[in-house]
Amino acid sequence: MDDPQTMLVVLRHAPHDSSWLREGLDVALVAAALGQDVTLLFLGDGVEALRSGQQAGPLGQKGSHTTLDMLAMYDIEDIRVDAASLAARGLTVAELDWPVTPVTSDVLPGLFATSASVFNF
Amino acid sequence: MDDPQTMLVVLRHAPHDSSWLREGLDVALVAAALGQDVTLLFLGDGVEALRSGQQAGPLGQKGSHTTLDMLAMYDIEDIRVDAASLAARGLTVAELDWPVTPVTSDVLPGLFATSASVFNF
Amino acid sequence: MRYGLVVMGGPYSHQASHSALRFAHALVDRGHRLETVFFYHDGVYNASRLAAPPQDEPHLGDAWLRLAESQGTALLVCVAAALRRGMTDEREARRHGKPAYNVEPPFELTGLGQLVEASLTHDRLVTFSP
Amino acid sequence: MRYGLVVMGGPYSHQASHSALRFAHALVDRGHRLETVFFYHDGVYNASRLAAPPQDEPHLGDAWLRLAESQGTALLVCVAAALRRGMTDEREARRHGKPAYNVEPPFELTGLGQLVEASLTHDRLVTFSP
Amino acid sequence: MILHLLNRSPASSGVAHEMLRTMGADDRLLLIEAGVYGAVEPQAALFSALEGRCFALLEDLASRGLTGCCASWVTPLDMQGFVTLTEETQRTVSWF
Amino acid sequence: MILHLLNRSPASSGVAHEMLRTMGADDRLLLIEAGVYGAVEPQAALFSALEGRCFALLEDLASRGLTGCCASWVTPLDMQGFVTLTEETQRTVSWF
Repeated sequence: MDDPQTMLVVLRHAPHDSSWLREGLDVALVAAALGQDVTLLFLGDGVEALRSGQQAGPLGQKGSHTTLDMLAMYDIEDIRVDAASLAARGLTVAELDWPVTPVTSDVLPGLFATSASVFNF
Repeated sequence: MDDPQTMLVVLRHAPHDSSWLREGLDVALVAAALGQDVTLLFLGDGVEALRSGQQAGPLGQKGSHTTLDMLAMYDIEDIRVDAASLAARGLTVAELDWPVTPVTSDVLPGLFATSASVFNF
Repeated sequence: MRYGLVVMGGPYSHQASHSALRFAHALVDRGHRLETVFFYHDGVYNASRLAAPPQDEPHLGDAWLRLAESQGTALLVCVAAALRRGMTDEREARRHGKPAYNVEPPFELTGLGQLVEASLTHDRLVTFSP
Repeated sequence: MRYGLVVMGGPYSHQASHSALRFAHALVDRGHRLETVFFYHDGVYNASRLAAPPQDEPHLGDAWLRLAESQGTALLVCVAAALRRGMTDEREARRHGKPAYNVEPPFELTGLGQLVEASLTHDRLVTFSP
Repeated sequence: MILHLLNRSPASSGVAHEMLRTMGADDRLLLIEAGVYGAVEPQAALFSALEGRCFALLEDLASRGLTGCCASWVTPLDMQGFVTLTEETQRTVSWF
Repeated sequence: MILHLLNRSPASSGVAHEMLRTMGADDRLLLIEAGVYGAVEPQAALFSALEGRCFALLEDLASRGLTGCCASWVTPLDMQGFVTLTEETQRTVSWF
């Protein structure tokens, strides 16, 4: 059972095309810096954030892969990824660049139910 | 064959939730006022603009049904609606509040090809 | 109960602000307290004092001001989301060498910590997104 | 050929502005002429002179200015879309009793007629949407 | 118990499917804004298993011409009812 | 001949299907921004009938880690190639 003080931040948007992913990660980092226990869930297009080989944009846009590299520094270590979203995009956990835990559909409702707060980006 | 000077304005967003539909209609009205021959195509969620019984929003937001009532005044009379989009939403041409021509998938490429310009909203 | 709202949609581009305002009034009518509205993502555009909507459309900026006045609600605007989008108060304008500003009290530029804080201290947090 | 671009996405919220800028430079490099950029929908937010993006991110506003200077490109902003979103030049600010303005030349508030005109007179019109 | 808010039409967005996969057996769903198109058949079929805990915001139905069109398993609710739902559930999650 | 621009991933948006229904037999498709996810299988299957006239913007592929992942029927193209496509086609239609 999860710690009931956990904050769940759901990331459903891909990197580079919009600011949703970065703005969601910023909430997670700030919450962690304030001592919250943060769980990240990559869902839908959000799983694209975990694809390896990402780069800065052609005008120097930072993307979000550099932010993901900082998660451990902020003690954000519980990183889940929706297995169905990965499969739909032809991805496997093994080829991702970050240490993440795949979750199946039956686990999702419990993950939401046991979090003290949920931010959905 | 369409007049090659025709401007096609494609409306793919539903009323009330965003400004896309109204902003697309504004382009159509201005083009017609400047003497352009305008064809409207309602596609995807855009067909919801034609549903009867629409009202102003609860804060007095105008919606777009009042704008649709002005189309004839601007000599915009070629109004097409994608039959497949209607069917997917359980709508039939008979129950729509405006005089529109349903078009089938095989007609769509020709409609785009013969228009002198296309605005896609 | 103590409520907080998060508004992520820009005014006039999306219905999110309208929905948030309607919900705000309804919760006050039911005797709850609206402590905080936090503007994030394109929601920061709601804080502009320069908006000039047509006369026949609701003036969202004025509606937020009236709400803050009557309910004592804090109108918090994420400063990082705001500055890059051209929303700045007098202090930040001076700091960045900008010739004018478009955010003034009761709208207040603040950090994301305030959003996290609201999620911890309020009984309910409801988000309106575009 | 004579090109026009339509930008409908807000800066920093969506990649549309970045893509439009990249395309603008590429078409100039190929010897074409960029006559017009028309800002509509949330694209009007690109015209703000108050944007203060972080130092390590591209400054889109400056990039538009340099483009206008070097290519003589007209930067047209739909006035109806702009005013309701809090984007106003000096003249409209005065007319609506606003205490400041955030749009200045070379950005120019104008009507949708200019967009229709661009579609008739330019050889190519390419739209970048959010 | 969570209240899920959905503001997208299932006809054009896949987010309703993601949301459904996260919903617990007691969770409630309120359709708002463009989400109310999902209160009307054929789209409403997606939510038929949620009878008794699927709601749609009345004022958003009305402005879109959908009053009286709701599927039988979707309950129209006014803005006060929306507030009541947030009282009765512990948390609200917004899907967009 | 029309150049269609698509900036949405087929995995989460239905707009690719609407676009395909409007495409003529000679029309071309350029995937940009999030649209480039559609250049990679399994999503790319949607465009397999467009071999020879389906392109993806190289710089958007690169920033997303997709360089070298394109399906065989999708041709990567740099920004100059994008401009060339707009030269060779009469009109551009953007889908979003």
